[in-house]
Amino acid sequence: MAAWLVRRLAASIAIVWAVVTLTFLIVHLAHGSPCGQPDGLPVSPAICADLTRRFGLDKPISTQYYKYLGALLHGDLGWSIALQRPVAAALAEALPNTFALALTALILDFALGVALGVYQAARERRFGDIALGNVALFVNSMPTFWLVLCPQVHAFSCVADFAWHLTLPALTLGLVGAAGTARYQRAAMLEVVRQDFVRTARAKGLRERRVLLRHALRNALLPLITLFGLTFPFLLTGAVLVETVFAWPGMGRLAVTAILQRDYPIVTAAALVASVMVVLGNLLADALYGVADPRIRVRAT
Amino acid sequence: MTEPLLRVRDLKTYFVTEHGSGTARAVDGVSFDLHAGETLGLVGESGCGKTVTSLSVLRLIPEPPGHIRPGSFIEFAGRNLLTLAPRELRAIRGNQIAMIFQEPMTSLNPVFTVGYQIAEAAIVHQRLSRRAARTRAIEMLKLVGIPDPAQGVDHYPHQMSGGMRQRVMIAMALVCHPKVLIADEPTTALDVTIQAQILELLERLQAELGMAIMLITHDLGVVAGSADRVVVMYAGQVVEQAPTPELFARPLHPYTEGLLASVPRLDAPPARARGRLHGIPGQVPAASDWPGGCRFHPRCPYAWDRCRDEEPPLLDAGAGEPGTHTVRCWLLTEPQRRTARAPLP
Amino acid sequence: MTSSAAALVDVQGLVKHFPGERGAFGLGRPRAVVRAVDDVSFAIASGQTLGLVGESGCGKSTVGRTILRLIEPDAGRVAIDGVNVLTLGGRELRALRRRMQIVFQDPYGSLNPRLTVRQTLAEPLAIHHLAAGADAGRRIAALLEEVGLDPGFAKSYAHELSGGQRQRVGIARALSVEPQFLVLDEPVSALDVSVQAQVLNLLADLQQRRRLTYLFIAHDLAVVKHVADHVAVMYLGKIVERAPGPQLYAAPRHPYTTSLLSAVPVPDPKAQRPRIVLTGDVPSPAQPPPGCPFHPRCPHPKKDARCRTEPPALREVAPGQLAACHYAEEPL
Amino acid sequence: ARKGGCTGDYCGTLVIAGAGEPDILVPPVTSLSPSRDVIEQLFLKLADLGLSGNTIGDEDFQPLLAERWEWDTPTTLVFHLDPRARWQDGRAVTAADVAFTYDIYTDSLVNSPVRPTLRQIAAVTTRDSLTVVFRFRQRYPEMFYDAVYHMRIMPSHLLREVPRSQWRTAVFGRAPVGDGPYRFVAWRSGESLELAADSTFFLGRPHLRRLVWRFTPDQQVAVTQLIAGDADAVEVLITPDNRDRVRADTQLAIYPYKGVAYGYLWFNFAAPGDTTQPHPLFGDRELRRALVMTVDRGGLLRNVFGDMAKVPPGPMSQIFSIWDPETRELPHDSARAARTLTRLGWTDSDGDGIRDRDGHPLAFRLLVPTTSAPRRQYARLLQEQFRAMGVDVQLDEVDFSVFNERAHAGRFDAMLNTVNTDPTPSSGVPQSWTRAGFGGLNYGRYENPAFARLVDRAVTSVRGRDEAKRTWRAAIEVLNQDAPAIFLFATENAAAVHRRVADVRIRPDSWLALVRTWRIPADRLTDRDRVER
Amino acid sequence: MNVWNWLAVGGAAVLALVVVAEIRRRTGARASGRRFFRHPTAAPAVFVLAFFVTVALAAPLVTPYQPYFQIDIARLANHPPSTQNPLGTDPLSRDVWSRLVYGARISLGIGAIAMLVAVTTGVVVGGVAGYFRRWVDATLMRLVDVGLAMPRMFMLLMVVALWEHVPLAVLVLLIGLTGWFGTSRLVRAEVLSVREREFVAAARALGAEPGRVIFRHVLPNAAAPIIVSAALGIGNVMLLEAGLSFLGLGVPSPAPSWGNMIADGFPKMAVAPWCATFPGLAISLVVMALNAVGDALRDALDPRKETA
Ligand SMILES: Nc1ncnc2c1ncn2[C@@H]1O[C@H](COP(=O)(O)OP(=O)(O)OP(=O)(O)O)[C@@H](O)[C@H]1O
Ligand SMILES: Nc1ncnc2c1ncn2[C@@H]1O[C@H](COP(=O)(O)OP(=O)(O)OP(=O)(O)O)[C@@H](O)[C@H]1O
Ligand SMILES: [Mg+2]
Ligand SMILES: [Mg+2]
Repeated sequence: MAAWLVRRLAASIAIVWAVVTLTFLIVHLAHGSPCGQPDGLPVSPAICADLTRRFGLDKPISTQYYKYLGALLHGDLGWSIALQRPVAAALAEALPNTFALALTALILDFALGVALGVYQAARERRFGDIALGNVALFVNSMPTFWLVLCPQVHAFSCVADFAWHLTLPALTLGLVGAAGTARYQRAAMLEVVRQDFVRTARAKGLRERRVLLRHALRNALLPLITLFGLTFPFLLTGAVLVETVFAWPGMGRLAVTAILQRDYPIVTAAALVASVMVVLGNLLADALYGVADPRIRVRAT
Repeated sequence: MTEPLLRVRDLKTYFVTEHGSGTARAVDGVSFDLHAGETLGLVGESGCGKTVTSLSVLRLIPEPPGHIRPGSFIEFAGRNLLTLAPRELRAIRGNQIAMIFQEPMTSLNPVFTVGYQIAEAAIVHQRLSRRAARTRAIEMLKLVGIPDPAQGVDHYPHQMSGGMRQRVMIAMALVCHPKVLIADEPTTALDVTIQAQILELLERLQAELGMAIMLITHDLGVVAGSADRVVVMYAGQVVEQAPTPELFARPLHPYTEGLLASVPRLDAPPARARGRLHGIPGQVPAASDWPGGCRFHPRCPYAWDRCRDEEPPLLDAGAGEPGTHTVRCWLLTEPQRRTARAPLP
Repeated sequence: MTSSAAALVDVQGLVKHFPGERGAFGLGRPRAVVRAVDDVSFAIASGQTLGLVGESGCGKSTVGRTILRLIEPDAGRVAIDGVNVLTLGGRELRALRRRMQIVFQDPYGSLNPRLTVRQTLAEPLAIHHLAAGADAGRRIAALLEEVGLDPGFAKSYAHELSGGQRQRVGIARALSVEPQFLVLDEPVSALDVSVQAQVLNLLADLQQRRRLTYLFIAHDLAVVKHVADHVAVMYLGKIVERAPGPQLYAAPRHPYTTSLLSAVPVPDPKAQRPRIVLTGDVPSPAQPPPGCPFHPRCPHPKKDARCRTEPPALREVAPGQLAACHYAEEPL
Repeated sequence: ARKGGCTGDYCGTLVIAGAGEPDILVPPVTSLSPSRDVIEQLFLKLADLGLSGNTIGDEDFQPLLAERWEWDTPTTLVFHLDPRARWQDGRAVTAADVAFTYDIYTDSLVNSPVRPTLRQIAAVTTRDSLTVVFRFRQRYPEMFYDAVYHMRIMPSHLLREVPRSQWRTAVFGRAPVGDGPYRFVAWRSGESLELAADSTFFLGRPHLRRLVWRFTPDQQVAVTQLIAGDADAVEVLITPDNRDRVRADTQLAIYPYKGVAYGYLWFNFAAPGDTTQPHPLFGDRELRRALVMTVDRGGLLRNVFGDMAKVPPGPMSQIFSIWDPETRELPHDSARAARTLTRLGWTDSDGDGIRDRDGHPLAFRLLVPTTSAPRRQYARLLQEQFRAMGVDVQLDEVDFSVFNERAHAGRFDAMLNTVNTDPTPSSGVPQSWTRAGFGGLNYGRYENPAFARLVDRAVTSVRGRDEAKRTWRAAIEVLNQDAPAIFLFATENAAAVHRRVADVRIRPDSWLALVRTWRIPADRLTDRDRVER
Repeated sequence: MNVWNWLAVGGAAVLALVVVAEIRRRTGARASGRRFFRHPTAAPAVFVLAFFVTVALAAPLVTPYQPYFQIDIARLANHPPSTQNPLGTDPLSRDVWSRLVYGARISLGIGAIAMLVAVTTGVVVGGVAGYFRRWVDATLMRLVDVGLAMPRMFMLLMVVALWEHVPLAVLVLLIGLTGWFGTSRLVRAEVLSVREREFVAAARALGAEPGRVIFRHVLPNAAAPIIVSAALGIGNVMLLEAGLSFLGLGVPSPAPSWGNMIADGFPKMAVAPWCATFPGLAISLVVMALNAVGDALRDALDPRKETA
């Protein structure tokens, strides 16, 4: 088990390293001057030279890369040019927001998705299934930012607090996610329901509810764990559009703004966070698999 | 004769296939009795409706696409299972009538311990506490001969071999001491040596617990060794039904005859050992289009016009009491046609 | 019948060990090596059938496939008509494949679902440049006829055929290159008895007509008895007994063979045979027991410490009959 | 929000929604208008412009930090600081702070954007702790304006240690300590910024207790938030659509005022990225004139702004006193433009709809900031109008910061620029349109000595407003004939503010300049106003 | 819009209907075809796709204007739908219907081409990894891990934003090249499982060389999930393009894509909802249709569904 964990961690670190390197390359191959200021004011040559030196842009790219990696190893993510503050501080501000959003959306996504999927599977090919299936398909087929238009148009009157501002983006993300999850869950349920052990459970004289929710669902949740592992990092970093539209100050928006503003240190840091999240998501999914699926649990120990 | 424990009359289970190829008449008018304490063998080739028959008894047919036709009748302990409310039906399932399936690999839920799965029926039907259920599960495992049951109870199915899993299935079925055990090809997926173990176990348990067993199989050898009576099915119907020794000594339906002749036999005299086998020509037709008349007539060496046109009823072969040996074949009315052709040595 | 000069197929010391796969993501711990085939030797004379029986997972299919080099063996020698199959290069091997073919157990899995029967049968003809165009059409029709199928089936896809029909197509495909030697890997296990009888008859006819040599793999001793001249019994990757058919069935020397035979159900309620019920399961070939691999389940009354420690060699215990048991002279 | 909380006259909370976020809250180094809005409440000037907007002389100016001033000589100006003025850390505001501030503003390392406007001030010295003396190089109409309008006094005791080259990244800039009516509370990046009233402010306690800026992706969303009740005020409505939306809401009031912005398509006279070479197309005056005549500026204006802007007769905003619709310009005359182009050799020889000459298509790229919806719309309209003339225009729509960086580096063919002007053209116009602005704000590197001379005269030596106006008009007409740009719009502003806010007064040059006098009567307080922090 | 345009639109609808009927007739003989149309929304979905493809191909016939033509910027901007402009005009007084139709060319084109790039790359990489296994597999799959560890949108944004003036062709290529990681995993898994099937062994036993084995036996049988993922992938690409456009980094003006139409219309939602609504609906409809077709294909290509 320990050896397995060590290997997994090593592989994960390798992936993160590769992503960071790739991002670093993309960013630095396209690098412009740091002397442009957000307000577009002329910067005196002295300051420009100072900035160039401070960011080490006069050195060859390999030197810059080693310096960056070195700093990274010491937990130093660099200094944001556009925000004029440490990258770590900007991330520290954005990450909790994103976590709040992602967690809410995730809960909504999976709670609703699983419930709908199970319901649909239980009523396969009947009205409820087909109607919900089409609604889910529709929601799933909408560009996320398009879904957003509805609340944008019909101005909601409300108190301006955190919880409320969380509601709309979380609802949007959660709903779109739930629509996908439901389709997934339905398919998984139908796959499981056809299996022999479900028949065994019925033959024991169990209630249909117990058959579905205990015997079938436990198995149908397994493939969903993979989905969870994929969704989790996506919500953290991929919710770019929703965060942008709702002006939600999270990672996604931070990353997009940084990209648009050519704020390289933030871009690289965001890529780092993103890849860490993906890797974590995979690890989490694997761990969950172990918990949920005895076939894997036993093998791993 | 005593009252049968389970009486199946004119059971018809059809499947509506969705894409226009019609209705599959998987089970089409099956009748038989199962008496307390006996072992009834149900044999026939793949697709002849054995599984559907057994599932129909517990109303486990997936609906849709399947449905049991009105007019069918399955009586258990004086009650028609087909008209029972779901709640009452559940009280019988797993409690009075239990079932084990062909595939021990897939018939167990991979995410629960075998102990839990064994005990679940007892928890539901007898309201056992968790502790008591666990003790019961251990007892059952001991009963079916799992070494070290106290440990085995916490194992997951994938940690067990095929033979052990089938034992677990049996333990699971027997946990409430049912009156009837339906075993749908319980040994088909297993090796011969393991098959022998399982058959032996079933025999022992029947002697100990005294339940009736409906043993479904396609292997005539298994039936010969284990069953008291045999029902032979073909194309959704019972074609012959007799006590085991009678059937093997005097197979009357040409299909039964053919089946027996198809089997390569270990006890064949060396002279016959490498000769040709006498298979049945042709193949089982699809359930959605059984031939008219006698369903076996296209493959039957004796068939004549009547077989094509008229569906034979189950006729009494007249051995012992009426109903002891019945056959669905016109040959019974015109026995001379059999000798006239004499297709078999 | 050790490597006799007349043998068409001669297998010597065949070994195949599967390395344990790693777990998830190629990162798990490698699992133990599976000794699927462990020093197997036999020979089959031209026109004869060797039956290879044993329980599931004992390595029968692996033997069949390594002979055809569908799996690369780890050691051993396989000669077809004196040519060592295992040392051939790609091109020569492909040429040799005209002489040896295989028919599989699974009638569903062994036909490409995307091809019609005609395409399936035309492929080998094309590969070996045997026929093309109308000529190929004629040969395909003849082949179908030979395996007892209406040539009208040429247009069908595999899923439109019944199990027996598929198996016939599989046989026709193997025959299309006119081989001398066929590996039949449980060709009838998946079929109903009535169909099984048809296919067995077909195989017997073909063998006679074309003077084919068979390696017939099966787990059903009754079937093997019916088709094989010689029988080899495998247990955990090793041959434990080998003898001419009648001799083996009449007087098995290895306790495993004896128990196996006694476990086969006989369709005769009057038959009163002593049934030996083995205890325990087949051990995994990844962790074979030391000594005689059969000893944990062995019902032999003389089983002793020697059986647990010293692996018995396969030796001639009666004329023409080999068995790997320390007490083969005192059968059950 | 619970009931209770703050009650009375000093409770209001004003949530201001708008696109854009401050960069840094250090007056000398920022010129972003969101920064300036916030800074205005934190840091005081010595004196400020009156509601009349008159920049000439000192009569119309209002005292702030300086309670009074006098002229010792025509070029010596003495300010007396208000002894009550305090920094928010408790220290008194002193003359030394003023001298320090001047030093910072004129330091080339700090490189303040307003440094050029201070070039007529020769020195700033202290006489005692509350008296400061400004000495000018010469006498000119707007000398008092220059002395007070551009500089906000900085706390020397907090900032003296900050190296001059690092003012742009000073930590102070994200947690400033000021002397104004409001003090800094919190700034959440990408989200909001909050100020709280300084109840001890020496010029009177502000009525509004809290000012909150909420940053929105664009103006459209800002208006949506306003209508949704998430915000109380929006600086400008910009388009008729927005105005109509606001008008439909009875909770909101619209306050029109003169716009300070004008927008134009700027031709780059130098090759993109290389200021030593002339631009391959726009070096040609005839070509530029043809392009100007191609564009139907009135049509474009109506499409984008409806009646909420005017076509400017040159580089000017409506707030300028020199605004004169009679100024001579090039007409919209596409036939003439087409003839000119053809005469110059630009014809569509390969039939692809785009004119070409010597195998080069008549094509250029137009730099547009994505953050400005009106400019993006203009860009697309222009693109089509030029296409119809056989000129291929590709858009470079980039983020605002990138826009600025490229503009400053001269990496563009043409750009759609908007300028927020001072109340007077005197410093802005020379900086954008004469050699003085090279390397500075004159991104297009236009220069014409005749124009420069006229401007100089208008700024330094005219007497009276009429003469100034005449001179300016002559200068602008010279510029217009050179066609260095296509002057597209000069905005007319309208702020929208919630009706519960009373006493809303807006000074056109800086809409929140008077916000400390705005108030929300006690009987109109909402939950948002009452909430305790 | 004139009479001829209306007639042409009607013609396109009829043609689409005919296409559906024809496909149905041709595939009806096969079980997979029947399974396909058994899916409740398969037929409408095919109709929607056929319709959009038809009008896109016949764009000049069904539209009254060029997509970038500004009819009258002062008076005909933001006009609601009318008989002249059936979907209204946008803020720049361009005909929304004309843009929608020409936009279909671009959006569907981007979807199809990018998907083609992605699927081709994915099939090649996945096939190679699955067939050769060992170190080739290990190396390629690590690469895929890295690719999957980077959110696609993020990667695209980075490249598109940092390198200015990305031409449409390159954009499409980029979208394609960032979209094959999942496919290659899928293909690899499928190849690994198919190559263990007995007919592959049979083909090898017959002396078939690796090329024949891969292309005739392995890949065709691994195709089902690939086709399904491609169908779903086109929709994803369209949504991705829309997202990029929304951030101002998609198809450059004045070329219309549904994505940039929404992006442009988005700020005008309150006053001219038709500008963003119709392209939004078009995307939803097409993506939905593609999803439905994907689902139906999944059923159709999975013979196990026959007994269901
Ligand atoms: N769910 C179903 N949908 C449609 N047809 C079905 C279904 N289940 C069974 N059938 C049909 O019913 C017929 C009888 O099937 P059944 O499973 O009872 O056969 P069996 O005798 O048990 O065969 P086997 O030996 O293969 O288990 C088959 O021909 C099959 O086509
Ligand atoms: N490709 C492989 N990789 C790893 N192990 C394998 C592989 N193929 C077979 N084995 C293992 O080798 C052993 C022998 O397998 P083989 O298929 O030869 O048995 P068999 O006797 O044919 O069994 P069956 O009767 O089930 O077909 C089994 O334990 C099996 O798990
Ligand atoms: Mg069955
Ligand atoms: Mg095998």
